[in-house]
Amino acid sequence: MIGLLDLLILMIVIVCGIAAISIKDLLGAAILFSAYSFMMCLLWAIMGAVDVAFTEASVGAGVSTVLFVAAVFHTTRRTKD
Amino acid sequence: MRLFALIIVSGCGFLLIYGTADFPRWADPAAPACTHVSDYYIEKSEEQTCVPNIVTAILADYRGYDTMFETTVIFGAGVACFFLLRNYRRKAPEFRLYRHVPTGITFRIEKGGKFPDDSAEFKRIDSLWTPQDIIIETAVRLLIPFIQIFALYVIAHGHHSPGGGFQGGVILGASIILFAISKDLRSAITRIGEQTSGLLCSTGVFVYVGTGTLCLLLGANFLDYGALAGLFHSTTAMARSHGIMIVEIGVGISVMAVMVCLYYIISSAGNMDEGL
Amino acid sequence: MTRQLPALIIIAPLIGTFCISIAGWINKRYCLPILIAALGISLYASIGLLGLVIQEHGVVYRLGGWDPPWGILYQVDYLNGLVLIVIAVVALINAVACRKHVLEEYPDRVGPFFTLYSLFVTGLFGIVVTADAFNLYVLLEIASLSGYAMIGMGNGRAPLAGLNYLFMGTIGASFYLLGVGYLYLVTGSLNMADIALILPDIYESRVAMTAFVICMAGLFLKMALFPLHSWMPNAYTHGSFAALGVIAPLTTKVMIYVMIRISLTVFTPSFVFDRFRIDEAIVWLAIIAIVAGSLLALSQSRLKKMLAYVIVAEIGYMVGGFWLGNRQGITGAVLHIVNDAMMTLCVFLAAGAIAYRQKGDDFEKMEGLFITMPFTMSGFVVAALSVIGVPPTCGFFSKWYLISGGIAAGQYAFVGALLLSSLVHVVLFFRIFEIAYYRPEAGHHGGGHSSSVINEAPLDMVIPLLVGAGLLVVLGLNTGFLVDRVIRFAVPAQLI
Amino acid sequence: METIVSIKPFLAVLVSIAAVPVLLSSRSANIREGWTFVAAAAKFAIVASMLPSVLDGAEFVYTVAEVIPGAALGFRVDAMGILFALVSSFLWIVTSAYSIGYMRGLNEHSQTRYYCYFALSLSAAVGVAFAANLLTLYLFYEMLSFATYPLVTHHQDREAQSSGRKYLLYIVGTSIGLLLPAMLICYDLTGTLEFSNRGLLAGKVSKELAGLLLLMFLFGFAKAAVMPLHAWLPAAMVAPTPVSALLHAVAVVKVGVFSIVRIFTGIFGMETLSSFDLGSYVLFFASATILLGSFIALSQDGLKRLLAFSTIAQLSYVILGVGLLSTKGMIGGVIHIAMHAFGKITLFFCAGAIFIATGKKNISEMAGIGRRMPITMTAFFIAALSIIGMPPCGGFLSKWYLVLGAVEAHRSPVLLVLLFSSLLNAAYFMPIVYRAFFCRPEANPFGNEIREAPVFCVVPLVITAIISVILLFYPQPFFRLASLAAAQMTGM
Amino acid sequence: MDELLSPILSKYNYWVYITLMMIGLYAMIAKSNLVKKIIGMNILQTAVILFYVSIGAKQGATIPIIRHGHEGAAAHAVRAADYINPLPHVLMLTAIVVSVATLGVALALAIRIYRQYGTLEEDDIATRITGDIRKSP
Repeated sequence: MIGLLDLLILMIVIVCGIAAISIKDLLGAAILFSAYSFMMCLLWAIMGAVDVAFTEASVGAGVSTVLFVAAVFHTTRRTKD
Repeated sequence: MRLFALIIVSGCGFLLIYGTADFPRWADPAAPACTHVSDYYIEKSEEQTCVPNIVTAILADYRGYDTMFETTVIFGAGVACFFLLRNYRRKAPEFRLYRHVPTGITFRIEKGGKFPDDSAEFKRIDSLWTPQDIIIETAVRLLIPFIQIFALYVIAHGHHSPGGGFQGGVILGASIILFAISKDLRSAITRIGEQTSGLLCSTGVFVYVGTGTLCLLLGANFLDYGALAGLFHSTTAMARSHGIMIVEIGVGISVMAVMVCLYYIISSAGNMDEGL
Repeated sequence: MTRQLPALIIIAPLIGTFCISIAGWINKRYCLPILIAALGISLYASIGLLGLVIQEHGVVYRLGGWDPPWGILYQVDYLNGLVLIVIAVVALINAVACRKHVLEEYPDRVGPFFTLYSLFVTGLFGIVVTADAFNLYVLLEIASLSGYAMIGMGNGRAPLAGLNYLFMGTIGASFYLLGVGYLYLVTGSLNMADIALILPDIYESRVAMTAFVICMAGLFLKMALFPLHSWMPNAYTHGSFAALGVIAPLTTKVMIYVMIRISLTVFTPSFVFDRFRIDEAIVWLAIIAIVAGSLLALSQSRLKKMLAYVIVAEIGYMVGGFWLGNRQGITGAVLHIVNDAMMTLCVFLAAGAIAYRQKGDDFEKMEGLFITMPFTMSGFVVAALSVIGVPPTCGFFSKWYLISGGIAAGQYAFVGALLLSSLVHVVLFFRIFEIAYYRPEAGHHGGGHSSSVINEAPLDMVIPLLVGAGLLVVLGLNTGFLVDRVIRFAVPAQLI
Repeated sequence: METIVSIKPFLAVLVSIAAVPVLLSSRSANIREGWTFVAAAAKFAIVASMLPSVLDGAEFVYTVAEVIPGAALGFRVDAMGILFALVSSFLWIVTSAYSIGYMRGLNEHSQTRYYCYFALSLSAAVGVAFAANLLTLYLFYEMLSFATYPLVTHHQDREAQSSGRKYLLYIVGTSIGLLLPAMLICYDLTGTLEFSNRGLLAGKVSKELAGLLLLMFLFGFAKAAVMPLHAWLPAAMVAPTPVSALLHAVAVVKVGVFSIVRIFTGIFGMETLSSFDLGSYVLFFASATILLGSFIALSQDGLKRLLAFSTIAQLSYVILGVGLLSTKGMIGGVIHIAMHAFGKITLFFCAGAIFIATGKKNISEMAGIGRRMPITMTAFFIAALSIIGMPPCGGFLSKWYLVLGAVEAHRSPVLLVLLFSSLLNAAYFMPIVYRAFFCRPEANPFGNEIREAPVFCVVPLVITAIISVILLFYPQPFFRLASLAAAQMTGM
Repeated sequence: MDELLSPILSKYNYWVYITLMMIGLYAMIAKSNLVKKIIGMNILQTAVILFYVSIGAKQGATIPIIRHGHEGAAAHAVRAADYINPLPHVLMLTAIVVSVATLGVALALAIRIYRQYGTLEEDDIATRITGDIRKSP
């Protein structure tokens, strides 16, 4: 039943999104955001948007995360919210 | 602040939900979005451009103008980061770390002291240095060629399979970034220098715009690859397919260069010295 | 060749961008000439284009040779033909004027700056000339992205201001994109004219209404209409003059153009003004913007910041004038896009010249400037009179149309706000003139202005400023031509 | 009536603007002032060259640009306009001569700026005189406001600053706050702003709206210094005396009243005014201004301030004359522009001459000054007579026609106002003259030797004084012009 | 029951995108840490992309790459109903690129800010600035 998997992934996406903006560690936030992007790309793959999924996998989950990590590495991990 | 944010956010949410009520059923084949313009693409694209992957066809031809500016956006992002972060006249670091490869001893050479040049004997390492992991290094060295071949495949085969210039370019850039992470930034910069990447950025986009302008000079409209038929001695549709290929290559080059550039700049905070 | 003019407008600065970025690596001195040449070409193209439009009432250019709605279309009519020329002129004048600023503020990154500059102008050209709703978004992002970078590169609090600008701008652009998505969902098309054909059947549906609201919200955010203006004063205070000279005059005006384009071309006036009654509310918003902007400007002690709040008020003029929904008002709004771009350019050029000489733009730095920088100040005076709205400078005539539109619409609060803001502007600028006029050492007798103390800004700043100031008067005297031959056709016929 | 399309009016306006760069570029003071004279003479020549055909009832018309449909940037020269232009351009020559004496006598700073803005103000004044429509009139009116600011604040000290602020506040505030909206309402009602002798608003407005507009215009032109908007004029007396003389006796204030007359006749039209009985509003404010101004003048000690308040009072004579809505009253009002101009400028010249020669500003210090400066004080006496309205001076003529107009219009209160105000004028001028000539020698601080002001100062004031006498006996061409204007405006 | 549920369930993608959009917007407004704001910005953009992709979905259709039947290569006509609407995918490719470009610039600015003030919290920065202003005179 594809619909269930679909719903499951949607739930994960939302959870990852909320976690990414609420976790107190920026590095963790970056990683959670990449997980979010990866889930998102799965979702799109399911919806048949292969090119978009491909791009999101390479950009959102890949390069963006690297950039985030690099930025955090050069600034700070700690945050108040 | 939070309350204010909640009010705004819920306001937007209500507006959007209100609008959603009149949406057509999800994934409805009869929805206007799926019937008006897109059918034409699906039915005509292959005979007009000889590209089975409809997305590529639209991306690079029907809406090639969008894609040209999409590439320009990436280019602009590279230039902008360079513009914002790159600092040339920074003070020399007060000390440098060197590692004597055979013995594995790490030297800390203060300012003023004589820095040895990189050699088999001495090797400069970052100030935040984690001991190298032989496994990672080897694995990466083995992986990178395959990654790059795959990237080239994605660029070249974008006509028939998912992917295209952009994805391929990103993967190509990612391979270099991977290299830079596994070793260190300097050794990556020695491979692909700052100027090289900067030059590649603009050449990539220039290839795209140049193709379009070439069509214009050949008497057709801007980006009308059909005009290239004379050059390729082929049918208009085939010429379009070739034009798409050229353009995709340009996009690939540009995106690769920009990704590398972005990584260089951000990971070294503009110093181009010590990376991640 | 004339067939290809629309493409030329974009191609020239775009190719210029790459040439500049490469020239930046080779030799910095080539950057500015390339930029000026590229902008000159697009100025030539835009003027030719407007001529073409006046001849045959509209030019269409099919990119890639694809017919709409499948391909992307350029559509040049009277409205955007006019705005194109404005963009080209402003960008060119400022490009000539900004050299010294660039060399002073970031000597080691001349190449990147001019690359971004030309990219920014390209984006604006694209926004104005395109007839494709999504394409507009992409070009919007190009212009904004280079704008964020140019603003953020100033010194002091500039990066923070730039980042806030980036956040606000991204939210605005995303909203616009979402609105376009809604339109696509119900029409299945992205071409503006095509959407306009399909929409009337579904004006009842909530989707169309939501799409309109979201688009407008995003655009208001990007054009900094009063409650959403928070990003703008800081960005314009801390940005560098080289960037402000082109960003401050053009960004908001182009956004207002987009608002007019979306409301009149994608949606029809009948939908916007008759069926969907938010015009009253938005006019009131504009009134608040005018009053608040003027009053906030009074409380500033730095030239840049004061000018930023003046711009907030001016945005109120144009938005209000458009949403009055009658011919006079919309004519005034369109005319004010042209005039306000020119006068904002002039005041910022003058402020830049002053800041360059006096090392700062606080008011107390301006004492005795009428003696030391007579030419700069005379340019500044003309620009200020135009902002106040004194004939024969162009500011008066657009204000004239706006006010008569307000009277015709019976919207007397708007009229009152306009008059009030003019009075406040008198106070604002004459405060500066007084500071510059009463120099600390009064007296210094003996006939004639003593040329010994003259310490004028460099020529390549003063001459563009004076040219701009002259243009203000020329525009003012040619208002009749502009309105009769161009703007009259830009306003939809069914409006009276 | 024939209309001649000619660029002359535009030239008359431009010539002094064109003078500005020349003045700026001229190196030595003599060359500069030489050019000033050339410009002034040229202006006067151009204006005078139009006089004959205007006297024959012709009109010069020239349109520069059609800026707003129905409101071009254009010029029209009719009798009243050329009368005003003639007066101001002639007095510019005289005043330039005077300013040379004055500015050099006091060795003022930044004289070039002074002459430049002087030229600008003059072209603005002539522009107002020749304006063919309300928009053009507004344009030059504003130009005049901004061009005179540097002249008013010429001394650039605290006092100048505060009075400059007051000046701008009143003039610009009213013109943007009242004049502009009134103008726009007219445009909204009629779709054009061209002056027409029939009246633009004829039959287009209700009584209430017409009254409202009338008041908006009456106070919108604050340069006319109708009370309660008169306070800027005494404040503006900090300016150098030639400025006060030309601008605050002739150009600026006369521009105010001139514009008001234009509005009444060209925008409202006599029929409208009389049918709605709007004349009585005008008469009320004018009479109040006359009386109050004269009363305040009584209590002044500073000579220039006294002259300022006297000006405030005298200006309202013109408005009064028009407000009577009768031909003779109109003639009296219009010709009073000329008469008062010559008289008042003489008085200002005298004040300046006294200041140069003795440094005295207050009347109380001027006992016996007639012994020392007989020529100046004689001129002062003649001019004072002219202002009071006694023969053998021109002022008598205008007052006489005002009285006739009042009789013609059956407005007996106005007669009282005129009579009483003449008495008041006498009451504040005669003591000065008396104290100047007849006082006991021991109370005379100056001694008996004659020491006049520099010749550049004395000659002009003698000329103007003589002219103001001549004007009674040979009132041409002003009288002819005034009657022409009255005929055109009342449409008879 | 099913009739009541189906209109809601049938649009769950839209509900999800609205939720994500609200999350992102909330982060951008309420969070004081700049990197958090940037993450929120990306979530906002992804939400819009999700919306577009959901538009493109089509039941009973496959990915938009034309498959040739084994018999007669390009002979058979392509039926529009067989393939998912490709246009939103194209648009979203562009949107993703724009989002990563914006991300790069935003991070660069954030690093500059950190270099300048030594913190990424907006309120701390505000206190620093006011402190500087108080120090300067």
